Amino acid sequence: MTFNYDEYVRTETIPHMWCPGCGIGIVMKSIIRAFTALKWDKNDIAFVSGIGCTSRMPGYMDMNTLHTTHGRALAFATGIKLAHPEKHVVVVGGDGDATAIGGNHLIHAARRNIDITLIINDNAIYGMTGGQYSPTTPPHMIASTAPYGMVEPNFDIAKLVMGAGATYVARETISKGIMLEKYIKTGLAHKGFSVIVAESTCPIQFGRRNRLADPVELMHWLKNRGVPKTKAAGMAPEELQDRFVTGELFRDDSRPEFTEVYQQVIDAAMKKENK
Amino acid sequence: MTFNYDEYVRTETIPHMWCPGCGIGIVMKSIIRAFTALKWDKNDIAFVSGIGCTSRMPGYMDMNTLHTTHGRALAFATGIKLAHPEKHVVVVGGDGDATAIGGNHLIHAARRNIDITLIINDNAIYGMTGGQYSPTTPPHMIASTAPYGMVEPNFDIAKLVMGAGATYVARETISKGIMLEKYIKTGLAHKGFSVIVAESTCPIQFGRRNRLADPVELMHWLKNRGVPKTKAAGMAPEELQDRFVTGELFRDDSRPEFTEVYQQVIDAAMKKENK
Amino acid sequence: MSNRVELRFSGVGGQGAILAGAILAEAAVYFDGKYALQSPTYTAQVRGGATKVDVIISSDPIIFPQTSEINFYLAFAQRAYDRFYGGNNPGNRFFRDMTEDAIVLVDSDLVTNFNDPPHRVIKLPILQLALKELGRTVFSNVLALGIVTGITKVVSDEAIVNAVKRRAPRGTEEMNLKALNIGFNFAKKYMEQKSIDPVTV
Amino acid sequence: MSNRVELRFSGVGGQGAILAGAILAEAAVYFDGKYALQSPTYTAQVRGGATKVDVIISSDPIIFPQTSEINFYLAFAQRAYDRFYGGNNPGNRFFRDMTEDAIVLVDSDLVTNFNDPPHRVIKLPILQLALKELGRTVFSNVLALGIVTGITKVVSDEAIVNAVKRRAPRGTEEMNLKALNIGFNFAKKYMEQKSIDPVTV
Amino acid sequence: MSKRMELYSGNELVAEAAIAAGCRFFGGYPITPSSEIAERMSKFLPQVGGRFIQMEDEIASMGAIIGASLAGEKSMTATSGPGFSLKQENLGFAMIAEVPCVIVNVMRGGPSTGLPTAPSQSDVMQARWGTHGDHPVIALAPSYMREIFDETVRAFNLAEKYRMPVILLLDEVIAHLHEGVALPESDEIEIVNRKKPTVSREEYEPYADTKDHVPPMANFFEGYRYHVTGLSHNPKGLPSTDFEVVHAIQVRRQKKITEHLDDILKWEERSMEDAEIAIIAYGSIGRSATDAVEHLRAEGVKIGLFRPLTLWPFPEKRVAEIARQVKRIFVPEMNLGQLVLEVERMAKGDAEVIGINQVGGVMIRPREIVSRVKEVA
Amino acid sequence: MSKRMELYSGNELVAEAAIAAGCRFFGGYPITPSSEIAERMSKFLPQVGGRFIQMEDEIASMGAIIGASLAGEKSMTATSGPGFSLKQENLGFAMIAEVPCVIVNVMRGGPSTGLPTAPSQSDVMQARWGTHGDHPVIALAPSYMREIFDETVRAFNLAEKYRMPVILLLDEVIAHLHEGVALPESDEIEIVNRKKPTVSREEYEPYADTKDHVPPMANFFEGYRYHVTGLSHNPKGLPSTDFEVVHAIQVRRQKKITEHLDDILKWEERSMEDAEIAIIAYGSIGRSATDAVEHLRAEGVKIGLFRPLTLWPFPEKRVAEIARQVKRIFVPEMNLGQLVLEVERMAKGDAEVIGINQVGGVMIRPREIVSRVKEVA
Amino acid sequence: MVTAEVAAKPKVKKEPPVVDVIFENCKGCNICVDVCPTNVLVLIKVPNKWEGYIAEVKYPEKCTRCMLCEIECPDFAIKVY
Amino acid sequence: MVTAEVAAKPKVKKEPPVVDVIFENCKGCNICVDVCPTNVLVLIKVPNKWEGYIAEVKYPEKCTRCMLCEIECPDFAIKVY
Ligand SMILES: Cc1ncc(C[n+]2csc(CCOP(=O)(O)OP(=O)(O)O)c2C)c(N)n1
Ligand SMILES: Cc1ncc(C[n+]2csc(CCOP(=O)(O)OP(=O)(O)O)c2C)c(N)n1
Ligand code: SF4
Ligand code: SF4
Ligand code: SF4
Ligand code: SF4
Ligand code: SF4
Ligand code: SF4
Ligand SMILES: [Mg+2]
Ligand SMILES: [Mg+2]
Repeated sequence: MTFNYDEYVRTETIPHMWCPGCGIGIVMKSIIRAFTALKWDKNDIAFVSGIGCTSRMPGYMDMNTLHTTHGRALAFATGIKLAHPEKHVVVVGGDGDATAIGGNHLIHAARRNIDITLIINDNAIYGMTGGQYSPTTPPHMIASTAPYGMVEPNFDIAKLVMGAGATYVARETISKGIMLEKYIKTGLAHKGFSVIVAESTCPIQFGRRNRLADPVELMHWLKNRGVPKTKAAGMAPEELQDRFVTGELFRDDSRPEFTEVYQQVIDAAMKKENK
Repeated sequence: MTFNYDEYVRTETIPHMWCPGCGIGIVMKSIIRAFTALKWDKNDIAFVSGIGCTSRMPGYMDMNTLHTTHGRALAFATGIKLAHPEKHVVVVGGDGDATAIGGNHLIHAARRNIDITLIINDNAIYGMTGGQYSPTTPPHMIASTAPYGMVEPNFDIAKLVMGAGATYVARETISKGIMLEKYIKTGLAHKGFSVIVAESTCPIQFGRRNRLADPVELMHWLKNRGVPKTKAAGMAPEELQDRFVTGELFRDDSRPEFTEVYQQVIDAAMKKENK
Repeated sequence: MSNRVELRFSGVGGQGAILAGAILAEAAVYFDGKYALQSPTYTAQVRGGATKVDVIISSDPIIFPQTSEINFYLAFAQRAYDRFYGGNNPGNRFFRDMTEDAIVLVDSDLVTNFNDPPHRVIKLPILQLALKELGRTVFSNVLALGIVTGITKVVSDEAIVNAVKRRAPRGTEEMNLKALNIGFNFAKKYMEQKSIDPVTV
Repeated sequence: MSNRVELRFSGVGGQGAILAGAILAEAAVYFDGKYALQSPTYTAQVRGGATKVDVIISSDPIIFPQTSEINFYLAFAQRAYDRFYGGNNPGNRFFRDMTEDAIVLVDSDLVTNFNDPPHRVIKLPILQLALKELGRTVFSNVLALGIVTGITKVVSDEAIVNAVKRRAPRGTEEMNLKALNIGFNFAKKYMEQKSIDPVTV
Repeated sequence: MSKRMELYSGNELVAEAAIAAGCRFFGGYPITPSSEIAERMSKFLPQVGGRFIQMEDEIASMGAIIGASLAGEKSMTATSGPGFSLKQENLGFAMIAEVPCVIVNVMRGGPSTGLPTAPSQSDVMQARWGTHGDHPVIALAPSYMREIFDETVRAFNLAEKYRMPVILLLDEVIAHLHEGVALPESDEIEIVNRKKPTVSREEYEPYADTKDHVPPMANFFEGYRYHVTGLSHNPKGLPSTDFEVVHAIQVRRQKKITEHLDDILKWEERSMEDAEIAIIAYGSIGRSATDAVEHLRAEGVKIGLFRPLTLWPFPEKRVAEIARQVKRIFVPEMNLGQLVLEVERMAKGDAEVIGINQVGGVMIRPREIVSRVKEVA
Repeated sequence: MSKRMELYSGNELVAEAAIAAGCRFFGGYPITPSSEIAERMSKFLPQVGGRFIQMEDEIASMGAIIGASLAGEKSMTATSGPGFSLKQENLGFAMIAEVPCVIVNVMRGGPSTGLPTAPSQSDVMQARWGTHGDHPVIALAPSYMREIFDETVRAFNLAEKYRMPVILLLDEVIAHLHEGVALPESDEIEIVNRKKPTVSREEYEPYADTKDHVPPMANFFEGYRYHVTGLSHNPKGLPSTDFEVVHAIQVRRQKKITEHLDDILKWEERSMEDAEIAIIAYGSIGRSATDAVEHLRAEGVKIGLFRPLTLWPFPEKRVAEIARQVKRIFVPEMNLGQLVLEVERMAKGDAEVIGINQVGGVMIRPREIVSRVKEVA
Repeated sequence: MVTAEVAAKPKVKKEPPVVDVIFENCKGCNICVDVCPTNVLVLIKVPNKWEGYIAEVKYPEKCTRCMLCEIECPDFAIKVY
Repeated sequence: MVTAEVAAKPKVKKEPPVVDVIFENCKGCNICVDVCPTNVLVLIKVPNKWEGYIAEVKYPEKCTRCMLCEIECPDFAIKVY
């Protein structure tokens, strides 16, 4: 049966601005299905982003939406969450937003293990500004600032956030919307900082420069780069070169969540004060 | 036989500004011994820092020294290195400088695997500004902004930079100056981004608030928190809680170094142009 | 028409309106030795939506660099027309740009809705014409260039021919020049008619 | 001395000069109902080095909040003296601060070098005195407070006694008051002498 | 002053006043000479159920306080020059998105790291123009301890009333000074809270024009589910590139200031009635200037003081009047000449304007002002 | 113009000119409408042996170009409002440490994210006051394509000559315009390189006062091994808190500007000889104003144009003269009134100063200026 | 967007699947066509619609109601009932 | 700093160890005293020297020239020849 997205969408803003075949819409829909599955009240959700094509998502969502400055979504989100620990705070961002200019807030949100879910739409390019390379552009791919091919090594975002302290980490390509939804749902329900990397597509800025302008072709290319966790376990490092592992990559429910720990400080301080 | 530090020191600036018993001096001496061991010409070294007590080190060093803005040393250093790939670029920073405000430059320098060596003097506190907590302040310790004890989880800097892509990572406490020197020397010689974490002391701002004002007592406390890699391998995670692993923690010589790869771009582009 | 001529070409992605603008400006600068500028919309500005390019050509140095009295407007798509003709939308940033007697050329299959009809509009099924005569719609922008330059004479025929050649991908020169010629011919016929009625074709 | 009195206490870390300044200001504000301020150096400013605190006390609201005519200067250490007396160092930020007839009190064991000797200096082995009379040097700052207030009368005896009591860690009240009294007595003797020679003791 | 005096430093007073004004969120990053504000907030906020967080940098601190404010908390950050520079981008966000918050800048010697422990007044123009784009600004600069308390409270009130960030400028001198001060009883403190929408979600326009040009502000999680963006937007809050819409909303934002000058402007005047010379000074130098005026008056010089507590918006009208009254205006500042430019602009040649400027970390003393005034006279 | 014209966009010309001026390092972070500068540099720099790097953010880009400059390369970065705000802290570092470099700000609609693809001139005051502390500034604002080329070269030359960052202000209109332009031959381009020390390392004082107030600059790795810090420092470059030393060095830095105004200031005047009304305009609006003046002159209005290419330092003296000559000065700007404040300040009431302001992303057209002038006249 | 008519359609489970492309939303990206396991959909040319294409439900009878097309459509342009 | 006299000292290897504390540099932190395995050093009170202490070479004869004190002194204040 068809799924009703309208509950969480500002329907008057659709059709959205994203280019034909752009992967962001698929991610947005996965997020909405996860909200629906969890039966979250839209009044209780703050949906926050930075700047970029991906970051235009909050504008289409019918909840408390905040479209901040480039790279800073997690900082704003931290303020919201700390002010209202009982509410849901969800952040979306592009690869550039989340890991280039926003890299510091990413690792510190992970370190704090604050109960925010971050969904990264990783299209491996700066879509909005015209196809400059990002920290996740694969080696040798062409970008408007990498006319000779990408020379910088790229991040494995999952490894990065695990190293920083995130307690739930998953990755999936947009060709598997159902799995994406599942991981996002798990991440949302997880108490602590969770990161879901949606490996995504930008046919216009990434595809066109790399003979992958056709959204379908690009999606196939992307899908083939992903290797499910179980399969990857049996592969040699060379085989995994230029590919990424998908699935639920890390989970730790033992580490305390930041706002809960802070609440203990408040409780203790107030008790002491009132004595 | 006594070691001659003067070769690399602006002798007229000594005695230095650091408090009695402050660990920074021990780190500085280890760095100088490593330079000496490598016979590096001081004219060929750029020695760069951000802001903090640790970051005052360049002022005392007789080489090309640059004391930048808080947290940004690696960004400046990247410009220097790229402009002169054949020279040595070394960065020092405090834990706050390198991992709080400077966290983004840290992970991106690691990702690029640019041939810079970063030595972090981790005294687990903001020494210079009066003892506020840092991303490495251990749980429950008192700081001027953590009057109820540190509630934020702290970074394992080694894990963080490994997750980001650093290709040489080592850690040692300042109570083992000789090992520190050895790791720094190896890091300096390594082609790629290397990080040496010197676990250090700030008796004034960290010690005083935590009944560890006596430099010797504080150094013992610190030393006891370190666990050599080989020993740690056999320990349960709970036993390692609140402690840190020391030794050479990671090394990968296979990843190409950034400025070398970029040189290939130049060579190719110039050839093409001149054809 | 004064010495300074302002033109706007608009369409949706892939129709080549922006390229046509660039070629026209190049014809003026490189082959007629005139002053010219062109300012296109760019990806960060439009996302899979309508695009436009403004071209200004003059025999004197160009002082004010934006269009404010467009003499010729070409639209390849309704969405483009709505956004960049904009005579009926006061909030539109491109409002106030058209002269009263501007010539408007539209693809008559694709632009059918004129809320506030311009005075002089030429309706021609440009894409279909290109498809019919040349076998592919990709040449429709050059065909249109032929019409534009044929009518306005804003650049010499020689200049536009050279400019089109300069840009034509190898192997397509002939087809492109053919497209241009179809445009020229249409323009000639049109100008001979001399009547500039709302619906000319 | 005018209504407004300016004092500066200086020393090296751990000698309690800054605490003495705070106590003096508290005596004025909490127990004499006067206007007072104190501005200490702080860790970010000095690193294991010399520290100082400036205290201003007045019966009227204080307008200009910094010392500019210090009436009384106390130095517990040579490094502190050099830095904060500073009469001989034009680059010193605290230059120009002392009045011609300021009384300068130094620990005569610790401050021995006067490049540009002040007019009225009292040399007293304060730390040794505290050690001898009270068994510990930690009371030397309170002892000095007794001298300062005894000579300047900038706060009432009662006020300084209360202020010292207020700050004294539990169990040290008695010793602190004893220290204060030693200071009072010295001041009394000194004032009785009435001669305020460069070297008084 | 009826109440007993207590000794506080300026930084401590900022924290005291913030909590009294209802501040329940502080996001900061330590920097001399402002750190004691953060330190005190870290201790006292939890005691009143509020929250303190030390963020990873100043950019994040500024983001966090905006987030917390949108979520309904009165929030504050405190910093000094280098951190203030870093906060500029997000400060602009608070301006365009009209989010109330208070930013304290305890000024120290610049540029760059400069003189971290020495006072200055060299971020005054930055407070006006530091972020890109046209934007309204309120900046307050107290001189005395009690003023620090009152102006901090006022900063929160103005932020809430006009839905915008308010900048509180201190300098190292008054920040670190510990001085006796009599504080108001808590029931004497006027507290303003943001105006809430009274209409339904469907009708609510978070950026619509209103009589006072300040649209009511719903907090997150109160059911209004509106959109907040740093892009130019329409009254609903959704992105717009429509020329008229964008122009109109920009102009409305300016009107929040320009049409409430009487409420926002605050200054002290002394002996201005018959003055033939004026001194215009603020912050700690306002105290030097007061002393200088008293001294000169005692010598019979017809001099008066104009001491603005609101630096931005600049008290243009009153300064223009003063310029018509006096023949000469002195503007002592711990910088190379900043607010003096505004004085010059408003003087329109009616009075000679003379800056007294000093950098290098030393306060301008009364005697320096006195001698400069006499020198010129 | 002897040379054949070619079509370039303004952004492309900045890149062309930078490479012609000797720029061999670019550190940037993409942002509309400046990104094409980075894109072109990424392609062309390697072809001339130079280096391009896209840093993780604007703060890092600014840091990288300072580092590269200290290492001896002429360096540049390009950005727009939000990025310019982020660069402010490190821009201040370049100012205090006296490191030559060029910062391009292609202005778009602000504040905050604002109107990313629309033009504005609303960062003009930020260019002057954006970083904390007192600091000298040079900012240039070309109007025409050839000027973009020439002013970019001049920006590098001034940076090298005066050892300081130079800001080049474009706006989206001229940045994205592709226009025919005749460029100079490479041997027609004057190139200035930084003055090198001639003394030994022991004698070298990187921050000492000199006749022209610009101490010679050794590059890293040339054997001088000096110290560069953002702290206030002494002539040797070592940290100092000494009042006289710090004050003197601050004043010297200002003198680099104030004593070389003739060299730094540049403007164009049209029909000013007998003008009774003046228009002061810059950047793309300088072109609107020129058109308006021609139009009005044709109608017999005695109007003239003053078009500054150097915005900072502001051409104070000439503007004051103009104010004494004319009865009215119009200042059209794509902002809510920024440079007009400087004009007001210098007019000293001698001429009426009227701003023509428009925000919302649309250029002010000649006809709007014309009608405003007529309206008032 | 779900139009009024569509929303009103009976949602009984056992009815044969109905696949609906929302004209205004579809941008003709071809993804649904690609992902449909039974080739229910095709792309057709439509002038003046984004890049000039739109998805069309050509063989509705082949639909297995697997929902893949709906899930993978980036544009909220396809509904399967 | 190495004073002229110190630098002039002969650096012959087989001589008995000489331990030198540089008065101006030592801040009396006690680290050298703590790390010395043979208790060569002690801390003594000196008025007006940083916190009032300084290291003193009390039992030079016990020194094994292990260099630990030199390596761990943060202040360039100890030299072992
Ligand atoms: C401070 C600042 N710097 C740069 C920009 C320009 N900018 C906008 S979006 C963007 C990157 C977009 O890439 P990404 O985050 O991957 O998002 P995408 O568009 O690919 O979804 C950049 C560089 C900006 N808006 N603000
Ligand atoms: C932008 C900016 N923010 C804050 C500061 C203030 N500050 C100076 S050093 C420092 C932290 C010092 O801690 P760390 O980096 O650990 O160095 P340490 O002093 O402990 O060696 C801070 C916050 C600054 N100088 N600049
Ligand atoms: S530019 Fe790329 S990321 Fe942005 S909307 Fe278009 S396809 Fe998507
Ligand atoms: S404050 Fe701490 S880190 Fe800084 S010099 Fe003193 S002991 Fe060392
Ligand atoms: S539901 Fe499945 S079978 Fe039916 S049209 Fe969609 S993809 Fe094809
Ligand atoms: S996936 Fe959606 S947008 Fe793409 S062609 Fe199919 S229905 Fe249209
Ligand atoms: S060299 Fe070794 S044995 Fe000798 S004094 Fe030093 S620590 Fe002691
Ligand atoms: S370790 Fe060095 S500074 Fe510390 S007491 Fe010993 S010699 Fe002195
Ligand atoms: Mg992206
Ligand atoms: Mg530290």
